[in-house]
This record gives sequence, C-alpha cells and structure tokens, in this order.
Amino acid sequence: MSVQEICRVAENTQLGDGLFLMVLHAPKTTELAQCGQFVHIACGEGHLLRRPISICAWKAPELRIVFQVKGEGTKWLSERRTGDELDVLGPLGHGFDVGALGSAPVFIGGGIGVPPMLGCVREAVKQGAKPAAILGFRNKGAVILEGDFRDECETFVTTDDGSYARHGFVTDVLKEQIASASGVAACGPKPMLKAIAAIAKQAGVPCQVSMEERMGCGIGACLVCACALKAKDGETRYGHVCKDGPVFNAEEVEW
Amino acid sequence: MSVQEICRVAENTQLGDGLFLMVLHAPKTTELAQCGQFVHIACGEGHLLRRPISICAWKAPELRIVFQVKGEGTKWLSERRTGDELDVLGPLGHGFDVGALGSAPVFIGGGIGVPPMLGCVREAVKQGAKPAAILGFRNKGAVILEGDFRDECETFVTTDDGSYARHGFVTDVLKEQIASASGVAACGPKPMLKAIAAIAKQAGVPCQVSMEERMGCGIGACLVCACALKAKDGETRYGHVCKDGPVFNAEEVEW
Amino acid sequence: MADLRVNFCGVELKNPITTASGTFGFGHEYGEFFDLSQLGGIGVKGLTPTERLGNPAPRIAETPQGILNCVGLQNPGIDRFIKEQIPFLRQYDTKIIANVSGNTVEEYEGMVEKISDADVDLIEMNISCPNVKCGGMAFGTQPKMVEEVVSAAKAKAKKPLIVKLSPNVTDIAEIARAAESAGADALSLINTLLGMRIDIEKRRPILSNVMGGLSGPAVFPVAVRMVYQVRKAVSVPILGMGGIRTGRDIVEMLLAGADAVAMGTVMFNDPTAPVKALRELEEWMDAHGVKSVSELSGAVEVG
Amino acid sequence: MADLRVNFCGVELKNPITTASGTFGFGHEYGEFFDLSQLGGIGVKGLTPTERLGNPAPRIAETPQGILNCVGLQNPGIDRFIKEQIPFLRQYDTKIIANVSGNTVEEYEGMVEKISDADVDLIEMNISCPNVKCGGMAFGTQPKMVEEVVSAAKAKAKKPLIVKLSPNVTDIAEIARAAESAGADALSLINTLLGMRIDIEKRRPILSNVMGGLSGPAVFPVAVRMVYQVRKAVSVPILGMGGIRTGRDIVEMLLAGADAVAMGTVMFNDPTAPVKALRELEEWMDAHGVKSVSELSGAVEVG
Ligand SMILES: Cc1cc2nc3c(=O)[nH]c(=O)nc-3n(C[C@H](O)[C@H](O)[C@H](O)COP(=O)(O)OP(=O)(O)OC[C@H]3O[C@@H](n4cnc5c(N)ncnc54)[C@H](O)[C@@H]3O)c2cc1C
Ligand SMILES: Cc1cc2nc3c(=O)[nH]c(=O)nc-3n(C[C@H](O)[C@H](O)[C@H](O)COP(=O)(O)OP(=O)(O)OC[C@H]3O[C@@H](n4cnc5c(N)ncnc54)[C@H](O)[C@@H]3O)c2cc1C
Ligand SMILES: Cc1cc2nc3c(=O)[nH]c(=O)nc-3n(C[C@H](O)[C@H](O)[C@H](O)COP(=O)(O)O)c2cc1C
Ligand SMILES: Cc1cc2nc3c(=O)[nH]c(=O)nc-3n(C[C@H](O)[C@H](O)[C@H](O)COP(=O)(O)O)c2cc1C
Ligand code: FES
Ligand code: FES
Repeated sequence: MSVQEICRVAENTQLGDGLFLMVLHAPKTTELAQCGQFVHIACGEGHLLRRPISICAWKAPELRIVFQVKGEGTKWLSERRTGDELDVLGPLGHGFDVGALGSAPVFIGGGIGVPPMLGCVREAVKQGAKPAAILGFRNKGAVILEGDFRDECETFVTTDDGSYARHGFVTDVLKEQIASASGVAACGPKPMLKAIAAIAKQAGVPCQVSMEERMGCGIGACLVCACALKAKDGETRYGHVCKDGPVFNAEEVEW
Repeated sequence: MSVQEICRVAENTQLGDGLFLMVLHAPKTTELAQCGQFVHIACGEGHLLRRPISICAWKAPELRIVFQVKGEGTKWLSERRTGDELDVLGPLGHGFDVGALGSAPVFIGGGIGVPPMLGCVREAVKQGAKPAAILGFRNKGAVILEGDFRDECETFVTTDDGSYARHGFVTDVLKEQIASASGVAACGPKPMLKAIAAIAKQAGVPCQVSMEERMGCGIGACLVCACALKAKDGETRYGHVCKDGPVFNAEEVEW
Repeated sequence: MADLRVNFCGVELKNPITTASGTFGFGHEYGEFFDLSQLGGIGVKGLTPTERLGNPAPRIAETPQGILNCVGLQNPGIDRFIKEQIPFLRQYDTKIIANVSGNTVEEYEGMVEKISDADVDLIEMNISCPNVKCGGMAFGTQPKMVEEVVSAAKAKAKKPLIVKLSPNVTDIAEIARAAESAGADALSLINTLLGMRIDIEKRRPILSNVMGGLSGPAVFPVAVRMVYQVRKAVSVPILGMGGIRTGRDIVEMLLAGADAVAMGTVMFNDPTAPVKALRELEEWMDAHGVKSVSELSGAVEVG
Repeated sequence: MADLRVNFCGVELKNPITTASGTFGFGHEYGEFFDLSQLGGIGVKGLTPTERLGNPAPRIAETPQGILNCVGLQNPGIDRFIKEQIPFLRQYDTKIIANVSGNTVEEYEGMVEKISDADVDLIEMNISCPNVKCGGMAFGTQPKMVEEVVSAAKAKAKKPLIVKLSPNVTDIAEIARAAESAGADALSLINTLLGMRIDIEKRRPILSNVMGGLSGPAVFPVAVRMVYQVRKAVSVPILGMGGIRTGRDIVEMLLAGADAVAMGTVMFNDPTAPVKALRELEEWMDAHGVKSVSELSGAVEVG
C-alpha cells in the first residue's frame, strides 16, 4: 500500500559534494515502508514529473533519504529548508526480500546506491541475521553513511581512486567475502550490479539488485519504466521498475 | 532608463480581502522611479510571463506596491515572505506628467487603480501644487490607502454600495470638483476612465489616464500590449501600454 | 447542485471526466489513491490483437510542462484484457472505454469486432499513435486512410465508436470530417504531438525510439484550438484531452467544444488530479449557476 | 577557449545566438539591458510592403510554459525600416536578419528585391505566420506553394535567403525539401504552433484573433524534433528556434541539426537570457573540450 503524504522537511543537510541528507516528517509513509522501496517526490511547480528517491532508513514518523544533485529536480530538492512541505508518494515498489538472503547476507552499495542498503542492513539485523556491508565510492569526498553502517555490522569501504580506505572496487571485496555469504543484495551503477550478479551466480547464492529507470507515474500505470527481463521462454519481456522493482532477482534481469 | 533588479521583500502585508501591500528593497529602481510607472515582476518558475504592477510610492531604497490577487501570478506574489527575493524589471513605461496638470490637479483612483495615484499626489505636492484625491471602492472591505492620501491632500472617498463614506461613484465627486480643477489624472477600470475623460473634456482641462493591457516583454519590443489610439488622420493606430503608456492623454485614447 | 451527467453518444457518463488511454493502465494502480467509481469513465491502455512488449527504456523524457513517451503500446493483447481486466473494472460504477490500435485495416476490423462483443461501454479507436512505426501514424494523418479504416471498423462496431485523432496534421478539421463521414460516432483528441529530446552529455536521443509523443500542460493550448476547430467542422460528440490539469481547464475544454474530457499526464504529477478536478468543476458550475455540463459544451462566443 | 563563430551560408556570425523575429522589435529596447554587439545576429520584427497596424488587443495569452500571440505583423513597413532602423542597428557589431512577409507571391518578390538592396546581412522569409488570414499560413503548409513563392523570391534575392517554416504541418521534411529545391539558402524553424485559450469567465477567446501562435519552452521538444527531421531531409544550414532558454538548450538544438539558433519568448521572462545563454554555451563547450560550434551541429548519434 502507498499513500500521498504532505511531509514537513525536518532536516536537509549537505553531506558532501552535491550530496544531501533529508529527514522528512512522514508518519503514514514510514508506517508502511520496507527496505529497498522508494518515494516519488514532487519537485516544485517547475517540474511535472516527480523524482524517485530510495528510502534510506526510517524510524516512524521520520523518513530519511539521501540524494545527489544531478539536474534541476534534485537541485530544487537540495534547496528545501526545514519547515518546508514536500508532496511525497510512497512507499512505492517492491523492495529487498532480506529474509531470502539467508543468515549471512552481504549488502553492497555503490555511490548513491549506498543509502538504501542501510535500511536493508538494519532489517537483516532485526531478523537475526549477521550482515556485512561493502560500500564503494568514487573518492574520499563521496563517502557517505559509513558510521551508520559500522554501527550495524562489519563494513568494508572502497574508493575508486584510493583516496580513502581500500583502493579498488566493491567487487574486489565481494570476491573475498563471497565464500562466507548466504546471499547478496546490491544497489548502484548497472555495470557494478552486473559484475556482482555474475559473482553471486558463480558462488550459487541468491542475488537481488535494485534497478533504475526514468519514471512517469511511479505506481505501475503508465508502463514507461521498462526493465528488460528474461522470460521463461528465453525471450525478453519488460518488467516495470516502479512496481515489479526496483528490486529484482539478478537472475531475472536481462543485462 | 530601466534596470533588472533582484529585490528583497521587506514586507508583504494583507490589507484587505485579497489585497496586499508589498515593500521591496529596490535601490536601483527607486532611484529612477516616476509616478505612474510600473514594475514587471517575475512570478516564480510556474509562470513564463512577468506581471505588471504599478509603482504606488517609493522612498529610496524602498519601493511600495499594492496588488490584488486575481489569478495564479498574483497569488504567488501574495505568498512571498519577508526576506524572499523577487526579480523585478523597472521602472517601466511612461508615467503621469504631473507638471502638465496645473496647480490644482485632481487625482482619481478606482479600486486597484488607487495605489499609483498616491505617488502622483506626492509628486504634485512636491512640485508645489495643491492636489485633491478622489478614491472609489466597491465596498468598505476594499478601501485601501485612505490615510496615506489624507496625509497629503484633501481626499474624497466613495463606495459603490455605500457601505463606507459616500455612496456613489468617483464621477459624482468629480462633477462637483471639476470647476476648481486645473487637470485630472486617473487610474481604474476602463468605463470609469472613459467617463472621467468625458467630464474633463467638457470642462476643458487636461486629462491623463493609465491604461491596462496584457503584456509580454514589458519594454516595447514585442508589441503585444496594443492600446487603440486616435491617429491624426482620424484612423486608429496602436500605442503600446508598456512603453508609450501606461499613461496616455485621454484625448488620444480610442475609447 | 449542478448536473454533471453527460450523454456521450448514447452512453450516460456520471460526469464528464474520464482517464486518457495509456496513462491509467487498467485502473488498479490509481484505484489505490481514489475510488474509481468517481470517474465518468476509464480509458484503458491501448490494446492490440496480440501481446506487445513495447519499446526498450528509456520510454519517457521530461520537457517544460510536458513529457515525451515512447511506450510503444505495451499491452497484454485484447484477449487477456477481456478475460483478466474487464471483471476488475466492472466492480466500479463507471464506464469502460476500450482503446484499440492496429497495423492494418483488417486488424482494426478484428479488434473492433472482438471488443464489441465484450462487456465494454465505448470503443476508442487510436489511429494516431506516433510510436508504432508501421500503421498508426499513417492512418491518422491522411483523410483517405482515415475514411478507409474508420468505415471498415464501423461496419463491425456494435458499440459507439470514438475515433482518436492525431494532432500532427496540417488540417485537423479535414481529418475530423473524414472520420465523421466514415461513420465515427464520436471523436477524441488530441493524441500526443511528436517531439524529441537529446541528452547533451551522451549526445544521444533520450528516448530509445528517438522521437516520442508530447503530452501534459504544455500541449493544452494546441488541444483547445483543435477541439474548437473540430467542433466547428463536425457534429458528433467530442472527447477533449491534452494537458488538462484542473477543473478550470475542463471548463475551458468544454467551452471550446468538448462534450466530455480525459485526463492523463497530470496524474503523474498528482495521482488524485481527476477527483480534485471533479470537485473544482462542480464548485465552479455551482458558483456560476451552470446547471448542466451541456450548457458549457461549445459555448465559447466568438466575434 | 571555444571558437563560437559560425559560417551561416557565407555570413560569419560571431556566435550562434540570434534573436527571433517579432520578439525583439528593432533592438532598441533590449539594448538597454545588454550590449547588442554580443549577439551573433538580430532578427528584426517581421516587415510587410506597407505599414501594418496589427490586431486589436488582447494580443497575448499565457499558457503552461508558453505564450500565445496574435500581434498580426504590426510594423512600420519595409521603407521606414530601411530608413529609420538600419542605421541604428549598424551601430552594433552584429548581423542584421531582415524578416519579410507578404500576402502574395508578388509581394514577397518585391520585399526580397527591396531588402536585398538595403544594408542587411541575411533575409528571412516568413512563409509561416499563422496570424495573417490571407497568405501567411497557406504558403507555408503546402509544398507546391512553398516552391512557387520561394523560387520567385530567390530570383530576386541578392543576399542569402532563409526560409522560415511553419510547424503546423503533417510532414515538415516535405516542406523543407520543397523550400530547398526552390533555392532557399537556409531554413529557419520553428515558427509558432497554432493554439487557443478561452477566458472561462467571459466565455470568450482570450485573444482578439481567436487563435494565436504558441511559443516558449512548451514547444521546445517539437522544435528539436522538427530540426532533427529537417536536418535529415536537406543540406542547407538551419537556424533552429522554438522555446530555447539556456545554453544547454542551445547545445541540444545544435546537436539536433541547427547551425545557429534564435531566442525569443524567453526574453519576456528574462531580458538578458541571450547573453546568459552565450556564457553558458561557452562554458559548456570549454568544459567538454568542444572547440567549435560546428562540431556540435547535427552531431546527435542515433541507433
Ligand atoms: C528507484 C530509484 C531510486 C533512486 N534512488 C535515489 C536515491 O536514493 N538518491 C539519489 O540521489 N538518486 C536516486 N535515484 C536517481 C534519481 O531519481 C535521479 O537522480 C533524479 O530523478 C534526477 O532528477 P534531476 O531532476 O535532478 O535530473 P534531470 O536529469 O534533470 O532529470 C530529468 C528527468 O530524468 C529523470 N532521471 C534522470 N536521471 C535518472 C535516474 N538515474 N533514474 C531515474 N530517473 C532519472 C528524472 O527523474 C527526470 O524525470 C533513484 C532512481 C530510481 C529509479
Ligand atoms: C500597467 C499596469 C499596471 C498594473 N498595476 C497593478 C497594480 O498596481 N495592482 C494590481 O493589483 N494590479 C495591477 N495591474 C493588473 C495586474 O497586472 C494583473 O492583475 C495581473 O497581471 C494578473 O495576473 P494573475 O496571474 O494574477 O492573473 P491571471 O489572470 O492568471 O493572468 C494571466 C495572464 O493575463 C495577464 N493579465 C490578467 N489580467 C490582467 C490585467 N488586468 N492587466 C494586464 N495583464 C493582465 C497576466 O499578466 C498574465 O499574463 C496592472 C496592470 C497593468 C497593465
Ligand atoms: C505514457 C502514455 C501512454 C499513452 N498511451 C496511449 C495509448 O495506448 N493509446 C492512446 O490512444 N493514447 C495513448 N496516450 C495518449 C493519451 O491518451 C492522451 O491522448 C495524451 O496523453 C494527451 O492527454 P494528457 O496531456 O492529459 O496526457 C498515451 C499517453 C501517455 C503519456
Ligand atoms: C510576440 C511574437 C511575435 C512574433 N512575430 C514574428 C514575426 O513577425 N515574424 C516571424 O517570422 N516570426 C515571428 N514570431 C515567431 C518567433 O520568431 C519564433 O519563431 C517563435 O516565437 C519561436 O521561438 P521562441 O519560442 O524562442 O519564441 C513571433 C513570436 C512572438 C512571440
Ligand atoms: S513509472 Fe509508470 S509504470 Fe513505472
Ligand atoms: S509588452 Fe511587449 S511591447 Fe508592450
């Protein structure tokens, strides 16, 4: 179930270069939220389309999201101040099925794909699993939420340029950890997800990935957010990121 | 000369039913302002076109305007708060030539046409004339700026429904005062201006009127704000409210 | 209290507000946000003879107060619609407008014949979708083709047949007359305007299909103009659409000549837009002493 | 530093930014807000053989991210333009694009002949204005008429002749080909889309002329699409316009196929938009290592 809720901005803090942490007062949305779902946010009169942003974490009535300024919509979001109101649709989509990832799940986030994994880690802990997290960033300035993850579980951090923590990619770490992993879940750039899916497949553990696509309605009515999936007959069919996803089983995805 | 100025809102106060008084910090605009001119205000991302609003009064660096909420643009304006910034083009157009109205000019405002007459009255006083003001309103709730006018000159107030001051129209008062008037200037609904022009003509005194038309550029480049004027040959020609006006000699106007 | 009912070629709509085909799926999703029985009618996703997968992503691009889409008529096919979706829709007290597309005259005939026997109220024949390379576009832009395909379809229609016109033409009135003379019971317009956006960083079109259909508030003035022109050209009822956001927009579309309206893209911004607009329309009519919707239809005064 | 110069059918523009005819008067007014020498060229108000008064007010209506206008070609006539305005414009280091309109083939011939002998750099022939009842519209919407009027005008032209196309057609490529084959040295597009708004309180059209031309950001995706289609259809240079707001929009229009661009309606929102866009364009090119504007023109990759 989803609702349209006018949420007060409780906090909007710059985390780093073009990165913002926003806390919304969202009593109805947080009551329904599951990890890996997203909210669809109206970004002012200037924009007809809402912007999809993953739920990072929540503690009713507060919803936490983290976003990166990319274009005009996210720029508008970054300019909201405490007390402003936002028109939020959510929670939307099919999130991570943390229970299906076993007792030692590994959660992997790349860049702006990191935030939704925090909700996953917390859910896993709540379900009694012993998760690990692998977080990859471009460089030191892009590192976000590290402390929040470390509060929950063993956390590995990499940077592409070695300017912080381990020099390399999340896949380097995953390859080392995969032997002890009962399942993998990831959010980030598509090439990263594809590489992770391959590693998980080889290791024979379940893998869930969160996909991105441009959206219209955000609820499954307009069919614009097509994600190519493998149909049983080997043909391509289209799932919809906003309703069937954003989280899909990696095996389903046509990479 | 005109400038584009980003002005801080110093005050935005509701005066009455849908009526607002706004004070803008506008050092450059106020340096150039003349009575009867207007400013062209950008009304947010939602509106491509600026909205023309008359200059009511000014005392550098503060510019005072009074506006009525009519549609989406003025509604947006009414929602601005102290400290917000507005993109203002101005001062624009050809204002009142108070000097040409003689030593006993009468200034007449109808409804939302009242505000620009305040600047006129002050200018007349400054020039050593002895102005009078006639202000007409729909009803008691619509009365604005009465005190400001009374501070400057003899002021007559009428309401259409008699709910305040004199029951009747500004023309009723004008007919009584015209004998002692050296000139007339007016702003308000077109039928009112037309009636005033006729009275002034009969009395043989100069009459200036401020016209309204929908605008594009506001500076004379797009030619959309046409106002039908009498050409010398008796044919109609179009003047442009934003540049040739908003103030025209009443004799010129094709009513 | 204003009477909102509309008789649309013999079918009574409880109010003039329907949903635009392709923006509303088969109703399930928006049904979470408001009671579908509040709508005058539901225009369902465009149907084809067999399942269509549609185009790859991206299928949408934002434009100033508009969107481009190139969904490419993804749909489960008419048979599954009849079997799986009609029973769901019939739970609600609203009319069903089935929207059909085809690549050939024969396909249109077959679709109209089949859907006529199903439990729908109105048939909307989309001869204007700009996304399907063969067929769609061509039919809606040539008066001769319009006549041919509409006559053929009309011969098979046992329900009122609405012909949906493309705005991508030089003379919309000519196309409207062709559709009317071929037997259309009503016309709907506008479908999307052909447009394009380019991702300047990638130097590639944003849409997978290069071009797509423009809809949303940006097209409203074009839609009002075309409805006005078509109203003057034909006498069959008109379902007006294109960029409607509010109750005031509905009044404007009715005045231009529409008998009923459809809302689409605006719901992506606000899922409850149709019910808000319904309330606004009702309030506006009451405040203006307008007793029935038909008083407004085509009532613009010119000259 | 990027090289912004553009060779537009033999005329060197210092940068690709010009102003759209009819939105910029003869330059005086915007000259108060920025130095006109910063522009690649100035498109002046459309000229006719003799003075035209234009339509009564209202001549403008706002639409979502757009405007409708029905100025109706108010202008002082070509002779007064030549005598009174060219000397003013020549004070600035920029190119003059004279825009001419006529009601008959003969009028176009006469206008082009006369303006050819005046001190202007380029002639833009408006065969697309939707506001003039007789003439304008018809020429631009029929390939045969386009050929006829363009051939006749070209025979008299001693300066490069740009033919300005109407977007209100089924197939813009066909019209473009007709203009090119008739001798057009360049094409400009898009002129305004025909639209209408109604004042629902008065139940009357807002515009005195009932319908008017839609311009502004709302039409940008239609303009990009048409420039792209025309680029594929002809080889003469293209002056792209329609809804451009920013330097990024200019890059998009260039990628679609324009060689230079014009900005119009956006200035009503921000009078300095062209100079802001110029700066943005330059910065964008520098940041992306694009050395010259011509590297961008038509460089969209498809497929
Ligand atoms: C399910 C999902 C979850 C997401 N979660 C987050 C998050 O937690 N934090 C975050 O910073 N970003 C997230 N994104 C990406 C975010 O939606 C885009 O960065 C944002 O929409 C860009 O909007 P803009 O106006 O700034 O950019 P513009 O490029 O100006 O946007 C233009 C249009 O393209 C769309 N668009 C552009 N990039 C993307 C993209 N990557 N995905 C989908 N639509 C796009 C916009 O929504 C808009 O409709 C998520 C995307 C999806 C699909
Ligand atoms: C020279 C001049 C001075 C003015 N001074 C004042 C003033 O001091 N106080 C005040 O309250 N109003 C004044 N007006 C009227 C004011 O400009 C309009 O009320 C306002 O533009 C309405 O905008 P909106 O978005 O609220 O209404 P909408 O009806 O939504 O506007 C739609 C479009 O129509 C235009 N429009 C609508 N009504 C008018 C109108 N009466 N005149 C010109 N354009 C209009 C708008 O500018 C906009 O482009 C003045 C108008 C002019 C021409
Ligand atoms: C995502 C999307 C899909 C559409 N699919 C169809 C369709 O399948 N059949 C059809 O006739 N029209 C289709 N349309 C056009 C709409 O029904 C409508 O004519 C158009 O969007 C204008 O209305 P609007 O501006 O209110 O959206 C589609 C529009 C959109 C935005
Ligand atoms: C008020 C106005 C007047 C116009 N007058 C003319 C004209 O005289 N001749 C012409 O060829 N185009 C005219 N146009 C069309 C513009 O030159 C341009 O093609 C169109 O507005 C699209 O560009 P824009 O969206 O940047 O304004 C006019 C446009 C506007 C808004
Ligand atoms: S965004 Fe509409 S179906 Fe996914
Ligand atoms: S508004 Fe452009 S000339 Fe007056």
